Amino acid sequence: MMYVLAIFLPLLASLVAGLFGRTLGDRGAQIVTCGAVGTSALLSIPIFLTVAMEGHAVTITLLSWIQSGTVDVSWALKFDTLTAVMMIVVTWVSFMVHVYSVGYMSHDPSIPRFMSYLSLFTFAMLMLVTSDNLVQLFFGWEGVGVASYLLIGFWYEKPSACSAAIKAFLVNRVGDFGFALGIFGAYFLFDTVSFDVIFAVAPEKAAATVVFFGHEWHAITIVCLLLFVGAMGKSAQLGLHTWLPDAMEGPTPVSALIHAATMVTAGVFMVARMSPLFEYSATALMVVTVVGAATAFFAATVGCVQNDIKRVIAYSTCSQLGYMFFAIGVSAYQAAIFHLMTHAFFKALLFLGAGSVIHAMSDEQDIRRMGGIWRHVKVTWALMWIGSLALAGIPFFAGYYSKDVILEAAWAAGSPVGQMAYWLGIAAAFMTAFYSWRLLILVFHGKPRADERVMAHVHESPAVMIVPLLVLATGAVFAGWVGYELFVGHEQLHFWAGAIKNLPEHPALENVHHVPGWVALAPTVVAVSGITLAFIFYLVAPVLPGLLAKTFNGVYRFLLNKWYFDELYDVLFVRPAFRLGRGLWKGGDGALIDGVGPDGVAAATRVIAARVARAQSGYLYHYAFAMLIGVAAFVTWYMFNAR
Amino acid sequence: MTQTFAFSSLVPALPELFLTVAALALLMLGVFRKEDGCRQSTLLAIIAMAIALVLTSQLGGSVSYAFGGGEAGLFVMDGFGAFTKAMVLLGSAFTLGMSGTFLEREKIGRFEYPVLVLFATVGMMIMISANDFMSLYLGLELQSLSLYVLAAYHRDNLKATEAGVKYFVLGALASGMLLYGASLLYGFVGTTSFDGLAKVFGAEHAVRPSLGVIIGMVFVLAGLAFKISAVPFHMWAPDVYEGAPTPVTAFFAVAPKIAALALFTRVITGPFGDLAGEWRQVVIFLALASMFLGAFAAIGQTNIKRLMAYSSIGHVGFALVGIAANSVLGIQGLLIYLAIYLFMNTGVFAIILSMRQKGRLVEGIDDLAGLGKTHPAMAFVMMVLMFSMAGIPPLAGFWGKLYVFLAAVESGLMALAILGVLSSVVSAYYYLRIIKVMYFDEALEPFDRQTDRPMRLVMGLSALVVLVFTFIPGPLLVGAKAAAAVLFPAAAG
Amino acid sequence: MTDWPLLTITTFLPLVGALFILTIRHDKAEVVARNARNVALLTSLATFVVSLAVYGAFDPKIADFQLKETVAWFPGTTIAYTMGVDGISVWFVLLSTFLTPICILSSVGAVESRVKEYMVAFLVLETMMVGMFAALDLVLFYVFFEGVLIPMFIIIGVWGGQRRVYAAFKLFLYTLAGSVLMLVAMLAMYIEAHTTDIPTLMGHSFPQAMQVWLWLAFFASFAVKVPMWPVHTWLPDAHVEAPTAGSVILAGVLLKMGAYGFIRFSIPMFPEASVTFTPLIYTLSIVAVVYTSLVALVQEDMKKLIAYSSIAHMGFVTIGIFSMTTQGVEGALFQMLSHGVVSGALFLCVGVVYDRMHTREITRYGGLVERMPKYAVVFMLMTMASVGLPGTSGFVGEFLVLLGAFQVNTWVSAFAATGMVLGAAYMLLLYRRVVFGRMVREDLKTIVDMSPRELAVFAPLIVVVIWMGIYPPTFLDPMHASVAKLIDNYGLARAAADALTLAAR
Amino acid sequence: MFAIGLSHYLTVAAILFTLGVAGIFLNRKNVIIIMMSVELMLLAVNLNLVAFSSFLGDLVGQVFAMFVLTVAAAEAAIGLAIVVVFFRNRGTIAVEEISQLKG
Amino acid sequence: MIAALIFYMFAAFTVGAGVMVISARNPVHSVLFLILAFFNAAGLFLLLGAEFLAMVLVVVYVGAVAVLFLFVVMMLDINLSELREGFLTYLPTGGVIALVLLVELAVTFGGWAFAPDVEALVQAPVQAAASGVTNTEALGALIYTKYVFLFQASGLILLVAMIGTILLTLRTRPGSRKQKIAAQVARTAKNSVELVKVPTGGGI
Repeated sequence: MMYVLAIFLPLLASLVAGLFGRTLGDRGAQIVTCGAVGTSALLSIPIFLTVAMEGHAVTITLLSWIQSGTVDVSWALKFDTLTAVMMIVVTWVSFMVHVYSVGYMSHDPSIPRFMSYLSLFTFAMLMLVTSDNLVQLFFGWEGVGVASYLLIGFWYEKPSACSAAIKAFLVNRVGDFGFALGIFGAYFLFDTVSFDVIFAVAPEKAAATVVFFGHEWHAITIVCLLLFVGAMGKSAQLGLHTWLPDAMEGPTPVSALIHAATMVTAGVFMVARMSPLFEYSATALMVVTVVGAATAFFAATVGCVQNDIKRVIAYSTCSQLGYMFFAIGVSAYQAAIFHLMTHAFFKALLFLGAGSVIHAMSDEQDIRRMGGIWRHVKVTWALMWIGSLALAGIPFFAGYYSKDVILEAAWAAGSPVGQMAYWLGIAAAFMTAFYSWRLLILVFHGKPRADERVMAHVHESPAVMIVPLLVLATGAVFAGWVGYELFVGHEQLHFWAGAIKNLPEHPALENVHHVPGWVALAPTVVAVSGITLAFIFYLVAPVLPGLLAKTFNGVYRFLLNKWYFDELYDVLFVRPAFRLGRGLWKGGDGALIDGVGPDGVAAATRVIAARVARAQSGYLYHYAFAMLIGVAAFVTWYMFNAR
Repeated sequence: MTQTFAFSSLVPALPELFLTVAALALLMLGVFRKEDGCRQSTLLAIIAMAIALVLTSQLGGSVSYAFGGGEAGLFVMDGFGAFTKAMVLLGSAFTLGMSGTFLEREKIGRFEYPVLVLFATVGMMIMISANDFMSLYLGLELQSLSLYVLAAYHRDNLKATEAGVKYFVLGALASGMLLYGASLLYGFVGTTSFDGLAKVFGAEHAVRPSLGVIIGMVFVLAGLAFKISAVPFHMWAPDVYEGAPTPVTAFFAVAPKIAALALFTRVITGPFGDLAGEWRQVVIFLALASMFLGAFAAIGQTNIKRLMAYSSIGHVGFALVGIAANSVLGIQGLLIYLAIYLFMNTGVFAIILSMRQKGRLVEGIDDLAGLGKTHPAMAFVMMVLMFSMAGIPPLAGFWGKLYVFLAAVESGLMALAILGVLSSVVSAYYYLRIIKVMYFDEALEPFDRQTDRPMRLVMGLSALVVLVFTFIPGPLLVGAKAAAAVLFPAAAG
Repeated sequence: MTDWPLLTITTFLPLVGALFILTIRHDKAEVVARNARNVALLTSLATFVVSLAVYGAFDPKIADFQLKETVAWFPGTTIAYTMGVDGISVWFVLLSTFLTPICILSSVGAVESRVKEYMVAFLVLETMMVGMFAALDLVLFYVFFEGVLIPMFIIIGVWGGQRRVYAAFKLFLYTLAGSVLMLVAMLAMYIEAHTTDIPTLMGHSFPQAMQVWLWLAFFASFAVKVPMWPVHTWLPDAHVEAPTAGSVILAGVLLKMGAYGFIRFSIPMFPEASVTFTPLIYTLSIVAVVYTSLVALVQEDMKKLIAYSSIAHMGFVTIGIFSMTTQGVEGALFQMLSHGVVSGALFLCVGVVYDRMHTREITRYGGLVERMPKYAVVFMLMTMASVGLPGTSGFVGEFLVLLGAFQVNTWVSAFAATGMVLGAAYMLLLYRRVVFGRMVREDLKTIVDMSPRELAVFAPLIVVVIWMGIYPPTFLDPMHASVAKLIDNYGLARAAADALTLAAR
Repeated sequence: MFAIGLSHYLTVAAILFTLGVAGIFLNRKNVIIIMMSVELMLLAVNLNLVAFSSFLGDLVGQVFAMFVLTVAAAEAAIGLAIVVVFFRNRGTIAVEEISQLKG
Repeated sequence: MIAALIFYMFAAFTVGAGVMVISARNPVHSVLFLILAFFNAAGLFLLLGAEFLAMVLVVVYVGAVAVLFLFVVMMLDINLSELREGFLTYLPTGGVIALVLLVELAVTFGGWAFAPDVEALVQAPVQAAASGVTNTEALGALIYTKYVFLFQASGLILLVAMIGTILLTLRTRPGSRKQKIAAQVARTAKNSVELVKVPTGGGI
C-alpha cells in the first residue's frame, strides 16, 4: 500500500491541481501537489530502507494491461535497489523543486497548471523507475517526455519555448523509435517483455542471432543497441542532444528537475536496468562507451563558450551524462548510478541556484550582463560555489567520489575504448572545472555589467526558494561520501543485490581499487588547473579570452555554434522533410495522383463525352452511315472469323 | 384446303384481340363525337389495357400456339410472353395515364392519341408472341408505324416533326435490314417459322450454318438492335427522345423498349438458340458499346429528356449483358432488370412531365436546381430513382444489375462483367449530377404546384417499388425465373 | 433475451427513427429542427443501448459468429438475410452506435439548415454502418457497404464546405469504382462456391489462380476505403468539405470498413493470395505512413492535416492485419477502434473552433489556450492519443501492430515506426500553431470556451480514450478467440497450399 | 453463265439493297429520295423472297413478299405524311436542314 | 438462253434504274426511275413464276405508291438548283464501305446452299403446274386460311397508316367550305325556295 501510494499520490495531486485548479486556487494547488510529492518523498525513505538496505525486493502487480497472444503486460510496480535509489532521487529532488517553485513561480498567472505538470512528471518518472517490464517503462518514458514537453512549453506565448518543446519531444521520439524497436526485438528474442524473465533467459540467448534488415546479427547486440538509441534520445547523448540546451526555455525549476536531475538520467537508468542484457554484448558496451565519452567531451567544449547561464549548465549536464554512459560502457553500472545520484543533487542545486540568480537579475540569463552580485545574493552565491565544487569533482564533495570512480573504472576496464574514455573524460573534467568557474566568476565576481535598474533590484530569493537549495546542497556535499561504499565500494554486491549484473569478464569496478595513483589523482589535478585557468582568464586577465577567440576564430565559432549540430539537422532533416512534404502534397498528391487518377480520369471522361456528343451530329446520313458501318463491321467480322 | 376454324384456337391471342377491338371501338367513338374526347378516350384505353392485363395474366401458365398448327404456329403464348406483355401493358398504361394533362395543356389532346398508343401496344404484344418472322415483321411494323406517328404527333412543332422524320427514315432502314436478313434465313431453311429454324440449327441436326445464314442473322440482329437502340444503331434515340412530346418520350422509353428486348430475347433464344457461339460476340459488342456510350454521352447533356435517352441506351447495354449470358439466370436477370427499369423510368418521366415553370414547359437539367427545397417530396423521389438507376444498393436498380452480372459471370463472361460494372461507375456520375443539381444547388424558380393525381400516383408508386423491392424481392424473382425458364426447355427438363 | 433479433433491431432501429422524423411536420422550421434533433438523438441513444445488449449477449469465449439470424431473402439463390457478430465485428457495431449519438449531439450548433433531412441522413447512415459490420452474407454485406455512400454523398454535398460538390463526387465515384470490381468478384465467388454465406465461404478454398484476381478485386475496393496510398486522395477532400459530424463518421467508421473487409474477406477466404500480396500491402502501407505524414506536415488546413494523419494511421492498420500475427491483428483492430474515437474527437475539436470562426485555416488561429483552456486540454489529450502516447488508446494499437510486424519483417516495422516520429511532428506543430502562441488576431479575442453541450460531446470520448489506454483488456479480451481462429485457419490454409506446391514440384 | 441460277437473283437483290443503303447516306438534299432508297431496299428484299420461294418451291416466300409490299405502302404513306408535316414547319426537306436535334 | 437474256435485260434495267434513283438530279426523275425499276423487277418476278406479285407490284406500287411519291414531290415544290450538291463528298468512304458489304454479300451468295433437309421444312409447297392451280389462287388459299392472322395484322397496319396520315396532315381551314350532305338532304323546298310574286310587266 505504501508502495502504491508513493507512486500514485503525485498523479492524484496532478489531476486535482489540473482539473480543479480554478476552484482550489493557487495556494490550494501548491499545497496539494507539494503535500503529495512530499509524502511520496517521505515514503521513499522507508521503501529505500526496506528494499535496498534490508534487501526485500518486491513486485506488485496492479492491473492487466496489454494482453495479446504471448504478449502479456501488466501494470506492475517493481521495487529493487535500483528502483529504490532512483525513487529517493526522484521524489526528493522533485519535492524540493515543488517547494522551490512555490516561490519561483509566484508571479505566474497559471500556477495550478505548473504544479500539476510537475506532479504529473513526478508520477511518470516514478512509473518509469518502478516498471517491471519494458512496455511500462516505455509508458513512463513517454510520460516524462510529455511532461517535459508541457513544461518546456509552459510559457506557450513564447515562440521559442514552443519550438523548444516540440524539438524536445521530437528528438526524444527519434530515440523512442529505437527504443520501441528494441522492445520488439527483445520480445522477438525472449517472447516476453518482462524484466525478470528476460534477465533469467538472457544467458541462454547469449549466442542467438537474429535476421535484422536482411542481415544476420548477434541478437542481444541488436536489442541493446536499439534500446541504447532510446537512451541516447532521452539522455541527450551526442547526436540526439540538441533538444537539451533548447529545453532551457522552460521555467528554471523544470530545468532543474527534468533536464538535470531526473528525466535525462532515465536513459542511464534504463541501460543500467538492462545490465543483464548489455553484459552479453561487448559491441553494445563498446558503442555505449564511445558515445558516452564523445558526449562528455563534446558537451564540455561547447559549455566553455556559451553565454546563457542555463545553457552552460545544460551542456554541463549533457557532459556529465556522457560520463555516466561511458561508465556503463565499461560495465561500471554502479558507478553510473552513483554519479547519477550525486549529479542529481548538485546539478539540481546549480540549476535552482541559477534560477535564483535569474530571479534576482529580473529574468536576465546572459552571463555577460551579470557580474559582481555576490554581495547581494550571498546565500545563492555560496550554494552555487558548493554546486560547482561538486561538479568539478573537487575532493570530498559529492562529485568527487562518483566522477573519480567513473574515470578510474574507465581506466581499469583495460580496453582501448576504456582508455580513450578515460582521456576524454579527463579532458572534459578540465573543461568542466573551467566553465564552471567561468560561470561563477562572470556571474558573481568582477564588476557589474548589468544596467543600474537591474542592479538596484538584485535581491536574495525568499526562504521558500532557499530552503530547497540548502537541502540539495547538503546532498551535494555529503551524498558522495555517504554513498560511496554502498554504491561502488565494498558493500556494493550486497547493496545492489542482483539489481545490476556484472559478468566476471567485465571487472572494471573491481579493478577501480587497484588503479595506479596518478590515475586516481589526475581528475582532481585537472579540475584544479581548470579552475585556475578560469580565474586567470576572467578575473586576472580578462582580455585573454577575447584574444584567444580572435586568434582561433574558427574554433571559437565552431564551439559557439555547438558544432553546428542544429544547422546540420536543419539542413539534413527538417528542411528536407518540409520540402518533401510540400512536394509530395502538391506534386505527388495534387499533380501526379490526382492529376493522373481521379481528376485525370474525370477530364478524360469529359473529353470523351464531348467527342461522343459531337458524333451525334444531328445529320440523318451520319446516323445511317453509323448503322451501315455497324452492319458491315459485323459481316466482315464473320467473314473472317467464321467457325 | 378447307379448314374448320375453331374459335378456341384464338384463346392464346385473346388479349391482343380484345385490345384491337377496343382500339377500333375507341376510334369509332372518337370519330363520332363532336368535341375532342382525349380524356375520356385515354381513360377508356387504360381500362382496356387493365382488362388485357388481366387476360394476359390468365394465359401464361403453359405454352400455347395460335394461328397454325402446333409449334409452327404464327403466334405463341407462354410464361415469358405473359411476363413481358404484362410489363408492356403496365408501361403503356402508366405513360398513357401521365399524358392526359400534358396534352391538354399543350392543346394537342386528340382522341387519336390513345388509339395510336393502343395500336402500338397491340403491335408490341404481337411482336412478343411472334413465332414466325412474318408475324414478327408485322407486329414490329404495327408498332413502329404507330410510333412514327406519335413521335411527330405534335405536328406544329419543328422538333417533334424532325424527330418523326429521323425516326421514320432510320426505322425504315432498320426494317429493311431486318427483312433482308429474314429473307436470307428463309432462303437457307425454307421456312420462316422460329421452330423450323430452331430445328435446323438444333442439336439433332447439327448443321454448320453457312455464311449466308450468319449474315442473315447479323442483319436481323441489326434490325432488332435498332429497335432497342443499342449502339451503333442507337443514333435515333437521343434526337427522338428530345424532339418528341414528353409523354410520347416516356412511352418510347418504356413499353417499346421492353417489347423489343423481349423480341430480341425470343429470337436469340428461339431460332438462334443453338447459334449462341455466333451471336454472342455481336451481343457482347452491342452490350459493351451501349453501356459505355450511354455512360459517356450522357455526361455532357443539358436536356433531361436527352439525358434519359442516353441513360436508356446504357440500360439496354446492361440488359443485353443478361441476354449475352444465354442462360435461365441471364434471362431472369434481364426480366428483373426490365421490370425495375419500367418503374424507374415511369417515375422519372412523371417528374419530367411535372417540370413546369409558370405554365411553361422546361426540360433543362439546370431547371431542377433547388428542387430539394422547393419540392422536397418530388426531389426525394427523383433522388431515389437516380440512385437506383445508378445501381446503388439497397435500391432496386442494384438488383437488376446484380442479376445480369451474376449471369454474365456464371457464363464465364468475366471481362464483360468487369467492363460493365466500370461503365456503371461512369454512368453514376451523371445520375449524381442530377441529385447534385436538386440538392446542392440553390433554387432558381420553383415549379408550378403539381395537381395531377395520376402523376403523383405514378411517382409515389415508382419510388415505393424502388425502395421496397429490396425487402420483398420474392414475387418478381420467382415470376421472372419461371418466365425465363420457358425459353430454355432443355435446362428446365 | 438472446432469442430477440438483437442485431436486426440494432441495425434497423435508426431507420425507424428516420421514418419517424420524416413524419414530423410543423409550420415553424425551428420546431421541426428541434423535434428532429431530439428524435434522432433519442433513437441513436436507444440504438447504442441495444448494441450494448448485443455486447452483453455476446460470449467472448466463442470464436464463431454469434447472435446469428437468418431469413430467406432471394428465392432461387443462396442470398439470405444473415446477421451475426464475432469478436471482431462486435466492436465495430459498438463503435458505430457509439459515435452516432455523439455526431448528432455535436451538430446542434453546426447544422442549422435542413435539419430534418440531416438527421434522417445520419440515421440511415447508422443503419448502413451497423448492418455492414453485422452482415454475414456476401450480398447483404455489399448492400450495406455500398449503401453507406448514399447518405454520405448527401451529407457532404448538402451540408459541406466550399468545394463540397467536388469532394462528394470524388468520394462517391472513387469508392464506387473500387467496390464494383469487388461486386464482380463476389459474384464469381458465388458461382464458384455456390454460396454467399460468409462463414461457409471462409471454409471454402478457392483455386489459387482464382484467388489472385479475387484478392485483387477485393483489394481494389478495400484499398480505396481504407484508404491506402495511392488511392487515398479522395479522403482529404472529403474530410475537409464534410460537415464536422460527417468527418467524424467518415474517419471514425467508414475508413474501418476497408480494413474490416481485409480481415473478413481477403485473409480468411484467399489466404494464398494474401501471402503473395503481403509485400505489396507492406510497401503501400509504409509509403502511406511516411508519405502522408510528410504531407500532413505542411498542411494549412486543420481538417486536411487530420485527414492525412488518418491515412497514416490506417497504414499501421493494414500492416498489422497482414502481419498475420496475433499481436499484429489485434493491434490493428485496436488501432481501428482507437483511431475511430481519436480522429473523431480531433475532427470534433476542429469543429468546435470552426463553429466559432468559420475557418479551418491553421494560420487564422493561435493562442487559443488563453481563452479556451478546457478546449486546450481536450485537444491536447486527443493530440497525444493520436501521437500514440502510452496510457492513451493510440499507443496500444500502434505498439501491438509494430510488435507484430517486427516478428515477421523488421524492415516493415522499422519503416513504419518512423511514423511515430513524423506523427508527433505534425500533430504537435498543429497543436502549437492553433492552441499555443500569442493570441494576435483581433477576431479571436472574443472566442468563448467550450459549452457544457460540447463538453458532453467530448466526455464519452475522453473516457473511452483513457479507458482504452489504461485498461485495454476490456477491448482485447473478446477479440482473442476470433483472432486466434482467424490466424489458425490462415496458418492451416497456408500449410495446405505449401504442401500442394511441394507436391506439384 | 447462261444458266440463270439462284445466285444471279440474289446478286441482283444484293446490288439493289446496297444501292438503297448507299442512297440513304449519300443523299444530302432530299428526304424523299431517301424514302425512295428505302423502297429500293424493300424491292431487293422482295426479289430475294420471291427468288427463294421459286427455287425452294415454297409459296411462303411469296406470301411474305406480299405482306412486305403491303407494309411498304403503309410505310410510304406515313413517311410522306411526316415529311409533309416537317415541310410545313421548316419550309424545306433538305436533309442537311434536319439537324435541330443533336449532341 | 432466251430466258437468260431476258433475265439479264431485266436485271440490268433494274439495277441501272436503281442507280439513277439515287443519283438523278431531279427528284421527279428519281421517281420515274423508281417506276422503271419496279417494272423491271416485276419482270424478274414473272421469270421466277410469281405472276400475282408481279401484277401487284405494277398495279399497287406503280399505280399508287410511286404516284404518291410523285404527288408529294411536286407538291412540296423543291428548289431544284440547290439539289445534288455535296453528293460526292462522302462518296469515297461511304462507297467503299457499301462496296465492301456488296462484295461480301456477293461472295456469300455465289455458293448458296440450302439447309440439308430443307424439303421437310417447307410449309406450303408450290403445287405442280399440272394441278391447274394458278399462282394467284394458291396464294389466296394460303392468305385467307393459314395466314389470316397476318392478313388481319396488315390490315391493322394500313388502318394505322390511314389514321396517322390523316392525323398529321389534315387541317381544317377556317375559310374552307365543305359539302354538308345531311344539310343538303334535309333541305326542303319550303325553306329553300322562296316564291316571289313577280309583278308582270314591271321590268327589272
